[in-house]
Amino acid sequence: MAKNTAKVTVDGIEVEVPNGSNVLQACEAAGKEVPRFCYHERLTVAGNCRMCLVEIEKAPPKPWASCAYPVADGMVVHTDSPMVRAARRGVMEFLLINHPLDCPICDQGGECDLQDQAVGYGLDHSRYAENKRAVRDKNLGPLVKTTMTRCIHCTRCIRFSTEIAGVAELGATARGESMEVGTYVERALSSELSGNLIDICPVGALTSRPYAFVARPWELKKTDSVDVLDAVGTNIRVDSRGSEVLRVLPRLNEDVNEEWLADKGRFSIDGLKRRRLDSCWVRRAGKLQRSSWPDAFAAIEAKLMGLDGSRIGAVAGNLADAESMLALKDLMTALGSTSLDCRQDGAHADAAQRDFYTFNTSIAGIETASALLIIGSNPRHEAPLINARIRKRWLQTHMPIALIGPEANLTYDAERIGDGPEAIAALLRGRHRFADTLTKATKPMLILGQAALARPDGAAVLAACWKLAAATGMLSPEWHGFNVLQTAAARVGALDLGFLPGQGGKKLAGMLRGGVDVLWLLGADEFDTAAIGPDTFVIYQGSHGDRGAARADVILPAAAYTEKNGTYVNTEGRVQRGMLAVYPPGEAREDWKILRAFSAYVGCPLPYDDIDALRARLEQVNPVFARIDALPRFPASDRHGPAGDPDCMQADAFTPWIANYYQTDPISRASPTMAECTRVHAPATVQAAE
Amino acid sequence: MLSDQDRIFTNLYGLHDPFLKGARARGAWDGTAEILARGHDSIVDVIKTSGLRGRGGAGFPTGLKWSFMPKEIGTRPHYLVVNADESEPGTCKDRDIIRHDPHTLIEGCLIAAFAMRAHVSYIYIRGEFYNEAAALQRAIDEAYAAGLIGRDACGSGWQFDLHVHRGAGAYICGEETALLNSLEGKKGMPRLKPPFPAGVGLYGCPTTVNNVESIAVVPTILRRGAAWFSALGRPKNAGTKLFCISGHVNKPCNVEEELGIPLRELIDTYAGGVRGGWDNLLAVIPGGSSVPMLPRSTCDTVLMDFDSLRDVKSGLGTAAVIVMDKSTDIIRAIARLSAFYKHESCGQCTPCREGTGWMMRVMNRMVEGRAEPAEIDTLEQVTRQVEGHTICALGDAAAWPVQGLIRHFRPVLEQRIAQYKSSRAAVGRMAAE
Amino acid sequence: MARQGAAPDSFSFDAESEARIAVIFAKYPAGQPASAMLPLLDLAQRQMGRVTGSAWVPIVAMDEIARRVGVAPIRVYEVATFYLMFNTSPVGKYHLQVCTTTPCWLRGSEEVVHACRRATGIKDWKETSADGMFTMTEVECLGACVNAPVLQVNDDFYEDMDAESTERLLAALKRGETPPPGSVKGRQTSAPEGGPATLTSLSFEPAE
Amino acid sequence: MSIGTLLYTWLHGRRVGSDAQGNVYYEERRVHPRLRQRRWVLYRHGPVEASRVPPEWHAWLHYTTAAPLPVAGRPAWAKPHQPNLTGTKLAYRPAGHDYSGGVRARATGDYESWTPGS
Repeated sequence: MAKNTAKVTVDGIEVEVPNGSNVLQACEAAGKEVPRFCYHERLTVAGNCRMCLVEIEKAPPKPWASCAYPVADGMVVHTDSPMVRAARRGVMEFLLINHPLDCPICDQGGECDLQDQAVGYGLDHSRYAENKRAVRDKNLGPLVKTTMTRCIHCTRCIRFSTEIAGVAELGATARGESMEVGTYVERALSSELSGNLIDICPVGALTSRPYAFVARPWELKKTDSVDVLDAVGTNIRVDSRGSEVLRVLPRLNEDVNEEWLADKGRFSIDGLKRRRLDSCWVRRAGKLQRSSWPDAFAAIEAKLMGLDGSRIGAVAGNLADAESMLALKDLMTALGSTSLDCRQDGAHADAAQRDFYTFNTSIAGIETASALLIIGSNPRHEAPLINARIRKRWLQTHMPIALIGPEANLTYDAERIGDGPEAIAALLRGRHRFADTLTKATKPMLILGQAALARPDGAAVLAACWKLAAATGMLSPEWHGFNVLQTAAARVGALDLGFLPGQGGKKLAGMLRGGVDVLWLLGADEFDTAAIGPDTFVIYQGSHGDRGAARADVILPAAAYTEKNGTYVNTEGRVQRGMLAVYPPGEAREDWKILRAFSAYVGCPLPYDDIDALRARLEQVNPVFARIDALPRFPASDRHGPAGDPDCMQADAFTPWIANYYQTDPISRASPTMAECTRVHAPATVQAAE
Repeated sequence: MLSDQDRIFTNLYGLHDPFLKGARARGAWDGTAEILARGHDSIVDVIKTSGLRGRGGAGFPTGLKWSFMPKEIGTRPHYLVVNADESEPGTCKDRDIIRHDPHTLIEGCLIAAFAMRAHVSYIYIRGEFYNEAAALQRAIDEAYAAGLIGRDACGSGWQFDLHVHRGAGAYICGEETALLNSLEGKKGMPRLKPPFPAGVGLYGCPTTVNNVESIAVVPTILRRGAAWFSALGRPKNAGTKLFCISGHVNKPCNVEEELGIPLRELIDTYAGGVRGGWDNLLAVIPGGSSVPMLPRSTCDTVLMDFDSLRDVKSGLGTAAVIVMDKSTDIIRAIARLSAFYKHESCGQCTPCREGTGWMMRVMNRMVEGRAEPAEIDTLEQVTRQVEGHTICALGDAAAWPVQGLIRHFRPVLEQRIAQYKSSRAAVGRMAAE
Repeated sequence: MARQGAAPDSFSFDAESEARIAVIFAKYPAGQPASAMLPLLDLAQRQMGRVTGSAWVPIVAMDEIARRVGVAPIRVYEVATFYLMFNTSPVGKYHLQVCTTTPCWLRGSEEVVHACRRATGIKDWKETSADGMFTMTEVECLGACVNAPVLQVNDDFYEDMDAESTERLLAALKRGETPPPGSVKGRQTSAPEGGPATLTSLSFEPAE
Repeated sequence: MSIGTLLYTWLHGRRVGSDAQGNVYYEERRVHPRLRQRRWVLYRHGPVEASRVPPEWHAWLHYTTAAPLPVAGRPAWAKPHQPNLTGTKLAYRPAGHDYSGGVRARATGDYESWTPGS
């Protein structure tokens, strides 16, 4: 049997690496650091920076680019011989001769690969006495700032946009010294992942436009957190200085986001500084007036006095953390209300079984799928990183992908086989050949979008899709191919907590138009507030002044996601925690503390005094909350599907779920950067809004 | 002196009809079917024993190169690509083959492709050779019409298709992997090796890239035998070669001669001697711009073949002899070559992209003498930093002429610098007075 | 179509080009249409030259080619700017490409350059003369070094040039004549001046 | 101004002059062979505060000049001497300081709070 590993000796250290690895990987396995610029683990090998040169015994006696040299059994590699050092010094000198060395005014300063490696391999002076090259800056849109004179032509950005983002818009035009990286036609990049170009650029050629000249990396406090602007649950690092969040960077998590972050999560943070609710407001004689916490609580208490629990309702917003939702639920229970809802969009959800509302294949699991059916969803806008995973799998295997729903450019080939439920019905009846494709595939999966569930016949669609999944072999003990793609970061957590109408409780639709007398909105802005009955007393607890606050009778200022310790459950059902990076502004407080304080004010104190006690209560309500970062796996079962009659599907076509990727929640709507992106990429929605 | 009967390119100057009728009269397409009948591997063996070395510059044994191709056609088809992207300064031999003897090339393509089990072959011709490409296309059309190539080439049962692909003005496409990229419709940027084209080449399939001349001599070798070919020239440097003699000679010309002919004899016999006599010779670049030059002293005795020229730290390259007499500003001649390499660098890898520009700029100052003597050493080091650190050989090619200049003409460089300094000093004194 | 030198708003291949396109695509294996990129760029440039009198490739043409060969437009922009023969800005009716690389320089290409400048009034490389007739480009080795210096006018090589023959050639072009390409000294291609010294002993019977 | 100082001034001091604020400057009458004559000031009409000494007298007091600088020669653009006002009601406070209205230019850490109707 052929060995599938190779034994490589790196500087006297023997390592076993899989066949097909390159020498650079072998060096890393041996713990030897090899400098590099163009090489990136997730991109194809370019081998053009020539920084990773090593000496290989028995190969022709010259330095070889380790990133592009395949390992062979018995290979002997030297990473620190005089020849290697001289070669790297030479390459470094070449990289620097036309580099402007404007580090003092460069935003990459302090986290620049070129700076770091120049310490190891740079000369102490320049021998280049000629004029340096200057390159005109390129327009890549409102997010990425370019200083192309600093470019070292590693082509990482070109490879990223072509391979990962799937928008081949960047290229290197002209040749030789005149080679320039850009779009040639000076157009903004049409990608939801363009911010990653900033991370991937090893020098200061591509930097963040909103973050330009704002801070140095060593000034920043780094806090681990979770992105809540979509339901992917991207692991992020919040960089803050003082009371201000300055930037957000992705953290490495192979299971969720690899090392990427979607643009909305990265760039909407300037929305955290606008339209902030920083004091209580109470409506008196029709006008909102600034007030204090006791006054606000008193106003609410006065309204609640003697009110029957059935006349009280609560709605959780899309960005809410699990702790505050549980606190609100407990408070409502204490007040005798069962009218709870977390679905402002009216999407149907069946909380009977967890795999009825989660992404069961898991995001990393997409990489083993062999066929995909997308129903009523545009993953590129609803979850750009999940879309990137699908593209990654598609690039590897060209797996068949079909789409039921509105036309979409998904960055991979997806056959559009229908635009509404009748296509699902056709597949169920085996009337479409894609049903065959799914059945024959070893690991078929389907993704069910919110656009297919937020309809009057949502239950029927959900049941039909489950039935289709069962019929095409997506549900087996080893493989769970049924996926619901959530778009709200709070949704899965809310469903896990049962933030749904209880016995005799009302859905959101029932609470509107006078269905309740008191409505507590926990950051809920994504529904038509005009439909709230004129006599309904609205309490808005949230961080941003948006639709909800404008309608509220009492406003309780609360913390945004960077300002509180919170637990979020992503669309996979993965429980993750974000940490407090900065304190909430002004009088604003963490959400659960507000609810706890109010409960004490009205004389029914919630049974937890600190976050640990609250989290213990979370675990008690649903044990999944005990397993942070882990993905609880439920064996797929087709014993019984979600409630609903597949035959009740209506004929209406699915509609696009997100009109404008850049503005979907109070934070991104408050963000000037996102407004600029909207102006550039989705001008139609700007007009519509006006 | 090689006799006319032993010359392979009998219509080098276009005195006769280059097309099928004339070509047949000169012996082309004679017994091609029988040659093919010898079988794939025996053809490779003949080429191996003939000692033919690649005529494109590197001098790699052609037969050995062919033998790297897989012995059976697997799931991927094989390709033969002929490199007619002749752009090396000083070289203009392939152009004559293409416009005057296209059928030798076409026949060579068929035999070579058959030997390597390729059904399709592309001739990548440089874009500037528009008229030459048209002539070649006409010859190919003739060959198709005559059944010499096509579905049943020469009645051998072997299907063979030959296409001309025009380049578009990039010296780097003469590098075999850059050529393959260009043929695939990409930028002509050399690929990383390994994998080599014999494993992963055109469209990811096994591919061999050969120079026009290497392919065009194949039919004659097979007709006249490996022994005939290897008897010509010197040991390990067998056969005849097209030499291009340009620069300061009385009669610049192309000529076919045996490898190993003395340089002086080549110039005196065929090119009418150096302008102003042999004593007026300053230096010779013996193999196209990419090889280091030879000073006068070496030129007297050196033989024109791969190994003799390697022994004097130069190379045969494409056998393009560029002669410079004593009127030449040698620094400027090499500075112009530095500008050439800067212009033709593809920009993919760092040392070449940045180094060629650096070399050019320093060389341009050296032409004036506007430099410090210590900068000569810096320049030398820069060439060493480029050499051997790049993806393809263009970096080496850019470094060598400058190294040759410094090796042989360092005093001239120093003198130029001193001259500039004294002229500046004189200007300074005048200004002061 | 637009007048010479203006960037057109749209581009489509005409019937003459379409006929060539079919031949070009047939050369390459199925699934490799991108190989046709260079030929199509050349074709577009020739069509522009034929129709507007200025042989160059506007961005709209590159977009059309991207569509035809099935790649992203940026890949075509990259290729079009990489290769020297594709003009990404308008050129004159006659594109004078003067080789100034060492072998031509040794034989006096500077004279040719100066003669071109004198005759056309062009001051710098890549410049087009006021009458829109000529554009001068400095090119690297054209591969006709034994016939140096070489001046390429559109597709034709004029060899063994000097100042006087350059001026004669440009005057003829201005008159609308196209002198026969090749050596202006009347040399037999790459043979030495005064006739071949080798291959003279051979004579060939025409085959049947 | 202690009794001791007054007594010393009366016994040993020779009045040299006074400045615009009325501070009086003295030097020792006795001339020491190798020591400098002592110079001092008695503050009038205000607190004992070193910054009340104007530059003309400051130079003399610190032996920079032999005689106080002439007040008449002051350039036209020179403002009258003002003592250090820090800690007093008249102290300088930048715009945005709570005592000067609290209105300041936007800074990076600021956020924009929501008000109804915005």
